[in-house]
Amino acid sequence: MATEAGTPTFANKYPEEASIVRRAFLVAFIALGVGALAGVIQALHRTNILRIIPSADYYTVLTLHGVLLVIVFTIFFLVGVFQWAITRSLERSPPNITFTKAWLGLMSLGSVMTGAAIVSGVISEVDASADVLFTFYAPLQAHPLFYAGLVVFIVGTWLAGVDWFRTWLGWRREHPDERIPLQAFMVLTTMIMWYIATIGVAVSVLFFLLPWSLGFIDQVNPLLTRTLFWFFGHPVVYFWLLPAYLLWYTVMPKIAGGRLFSDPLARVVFVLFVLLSTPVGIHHQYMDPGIAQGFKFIAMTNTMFLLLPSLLTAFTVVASIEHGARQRGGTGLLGWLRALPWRDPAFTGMALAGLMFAAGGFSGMVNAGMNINYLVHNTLWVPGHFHLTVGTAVALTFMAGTYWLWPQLTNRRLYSRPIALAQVVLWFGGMALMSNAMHVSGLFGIPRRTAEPQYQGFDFATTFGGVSELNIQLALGGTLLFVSTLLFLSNLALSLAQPTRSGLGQQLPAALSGPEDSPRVLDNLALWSGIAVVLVVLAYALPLGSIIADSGLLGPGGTAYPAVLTPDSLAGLQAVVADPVVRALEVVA
Amino acid sequence: MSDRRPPVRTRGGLLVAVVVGLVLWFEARTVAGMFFGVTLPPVPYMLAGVVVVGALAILADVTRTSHSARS
Amino acid sequence: MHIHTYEKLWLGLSLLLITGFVATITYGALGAGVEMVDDSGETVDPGALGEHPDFADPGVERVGPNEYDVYVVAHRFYFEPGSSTQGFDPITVPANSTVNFYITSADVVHGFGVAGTNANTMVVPGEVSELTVEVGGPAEYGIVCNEYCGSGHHTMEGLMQVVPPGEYNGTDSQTARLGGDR
Amino acid sequence: MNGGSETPVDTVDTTDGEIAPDAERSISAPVTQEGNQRSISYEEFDPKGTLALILAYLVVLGVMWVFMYFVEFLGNELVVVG
Repeated sequence: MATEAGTPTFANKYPEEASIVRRAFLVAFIALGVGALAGVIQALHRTNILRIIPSADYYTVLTLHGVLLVIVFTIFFLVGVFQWAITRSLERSPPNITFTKAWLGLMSLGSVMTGAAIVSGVISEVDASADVLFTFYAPLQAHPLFYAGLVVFIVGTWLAGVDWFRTWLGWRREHPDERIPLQAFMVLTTMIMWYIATIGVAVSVLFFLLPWSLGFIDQVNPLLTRTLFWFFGHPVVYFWLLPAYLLWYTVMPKIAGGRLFSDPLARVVFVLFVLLSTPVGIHHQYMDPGIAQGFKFIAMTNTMFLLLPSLLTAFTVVASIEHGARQRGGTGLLGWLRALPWRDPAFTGMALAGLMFAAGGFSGMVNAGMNINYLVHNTLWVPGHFHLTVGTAVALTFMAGTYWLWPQLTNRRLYSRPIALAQVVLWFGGMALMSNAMHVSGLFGIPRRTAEPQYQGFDFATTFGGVSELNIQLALGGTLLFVSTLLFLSNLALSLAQPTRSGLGQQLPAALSGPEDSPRVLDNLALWSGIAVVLVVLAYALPLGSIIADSGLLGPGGTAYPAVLTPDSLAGLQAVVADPVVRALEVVA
Repeated sequence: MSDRRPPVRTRGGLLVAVVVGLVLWFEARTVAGMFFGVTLPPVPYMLAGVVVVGALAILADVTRTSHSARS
Repeated sequence: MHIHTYEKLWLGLSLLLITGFVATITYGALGAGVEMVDDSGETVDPGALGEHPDFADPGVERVGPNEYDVYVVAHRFYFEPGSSTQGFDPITVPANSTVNFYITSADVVHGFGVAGTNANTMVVPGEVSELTVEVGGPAEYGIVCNEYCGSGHHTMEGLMQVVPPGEYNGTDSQTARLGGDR
Repeated sequence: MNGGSETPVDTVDTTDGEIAPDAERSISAPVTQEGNQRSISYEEFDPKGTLALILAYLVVLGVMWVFMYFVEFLGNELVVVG
């Protein structure tokens, strides 16, 4: 219980685990800083406000922005939060901390390999590149280092899941009749989803793209590898989102002064994500030839039902906050909103992130609607959407969560709470400008992923405002977001210089309606995994079969662009790839 | 060392309200443009928003401080 | 399982919303007749398009009284036909006609989007995207490659002209001249 | 938890339902922030404000959807028919 000296922190109770979490966050925040720099360069470049790089290099910067922010930043933050959550909710250390360090090391190694391959694209002395963007659609080809790094990274995340499952199995032996604590439940279900999702990208990279980039096979089937990518590419967005949900469900009610409204529904929501996250990936391929309309329709209905867990989350989380507001003295139908702790950057950040997620939810519903995709597919609308979801609901929640978690990981107070508050508000305002401009531009037909959307032969027709006005909005918003990132990073860096003190620990209150109100079958992870696999097979067996039947396992022909591999670079590859792997294995052993 | 400053009443909550208000005001312009085809000139429109939202904020601040002064 | 009444209400309304969305899309497909790009197109060898009967010399041809086939090959970084700024013909079709696009790629994955309209498809090497649109009155549309295809992606653009029927002087396909129904 | 009696009372994080009105302040909250004034149980809490907000959201979603689908999409040029 809290004493005069305050509650011991996570760092006091689990110093080694806290060090793992800090290291994971450190990598995440480095990626955030570099990724944000790439982002502001793009925002100013494509709007023709300021061009400091050649347009051909725009795509290297874009690849860096995508991979660093949605792979490195999000997933390193995820493993940090999950390590914290599993340890504190089970009150149990990992079975072997060396194993924990090993998977974090593998993930870091993979990130460095992939990052090096991307960055070498702008270094003319190095005969390698990976200007393939986050989606790496073949026949665009990256240096083998890019794919190999991805494999190493994903294997690292798989081992992280193994670590958490082993921790839970150990806990279960000692608590055979207890319900899985909510945070541990969220970690384990998310990892089940991840194991299923990564099958797609693992098959695509290991059996096709990596051997192809090494010259072992001549060609791949572009539609097949693309479909396998989206098998992974949609559930990965829930892999970004679910740690944010974990924070919304378990931390945000506490910060608001309340308690989680319903533990049973939180469990139902995570089970629904396990079941429905993967058999929906074809909704990214509504505009693809070679896939029958019926398969697209099935993916669409699955996707629409995937709205359900998020809609339920909206109710449960807002109700938990309302509970806090009323405990804090709030009254009235909506007057309680004024009683919320708006001066707490952790609360405000998460609340604004949730508000933007409500807006992003709408554009996501449009994206999910099969035939309306003709209107928005590959326009700037789509980045407008995911900058609200992963770029705000996830990223801003992570930053806000950091303000609450960081003192408990370091035993140091945050350097400045007002700066932190300004930072989250700035992010909200900047993103409102940028994503508004992106959505509207998309409806006017302006494409995404383009260095210079200013064409010689025609102008975009606008129904209100104008392209130049939208460009100013976008560039201004992007700049504000970059400033916000800098404020976040410098606030944390300055916090490291704060004196250590004791009693910064925090407890999480139990739910209003606890797990005893829900059937035990919700905790049957094997059952849900089994059903999820069946649903994936049902959704994907026929489309994949028909793609292979129509155009062959290795495709109907074609060559790679750019063919990066020469005998020299293959020799160099061994030095770059094999040696660090050997070293990493030595560390593990 | 966090106790180095005396507690001061800050208006962080009001800052959040003002920014959220301005964002809603700004999005209303997009709705006017896309739904009704009305292009409101951006700079005067946003300046008007600053005036309106600012006035509401000052009003809210005055009622809050007078309220807490009474209690 | 214990669930609050309000939450049950919200669960019901959510399901209603989802059903409404699915119903709207179904109406769009069946009522409004919007069909998706699908697997009806043939598969081709992207390296051997020069030997293909239609893609060797792509272009517009009349195939029915008021119906036109448009064969387009997407290359890094131009549309053939379409990229008028790079010396290719613009895609020209008469007003108020039905236009069948057949689009494939000679190299990487591209996009084909008629800017500001619903005509939008991925272009995947080896696959042929079939897209049929009804064009209205005379107009001029830009065409963009809306999927990243390499360092010159942003230069990949084209033009589609919808001209008054009297000004159209394109070629008829053999079958159309014979009055056949392709 | 199946039966609160099985829960050890001396562990820190399992004090179900006994959160004091002056619950612990968030670590990121300003020092001047007021604490909780009361404790509200599940039975005496109806999230009517939440219901109002979420119904408003539902209405916004419906209107926006109709606009996007029937005006922006089906009213757009180049009608796709196949």
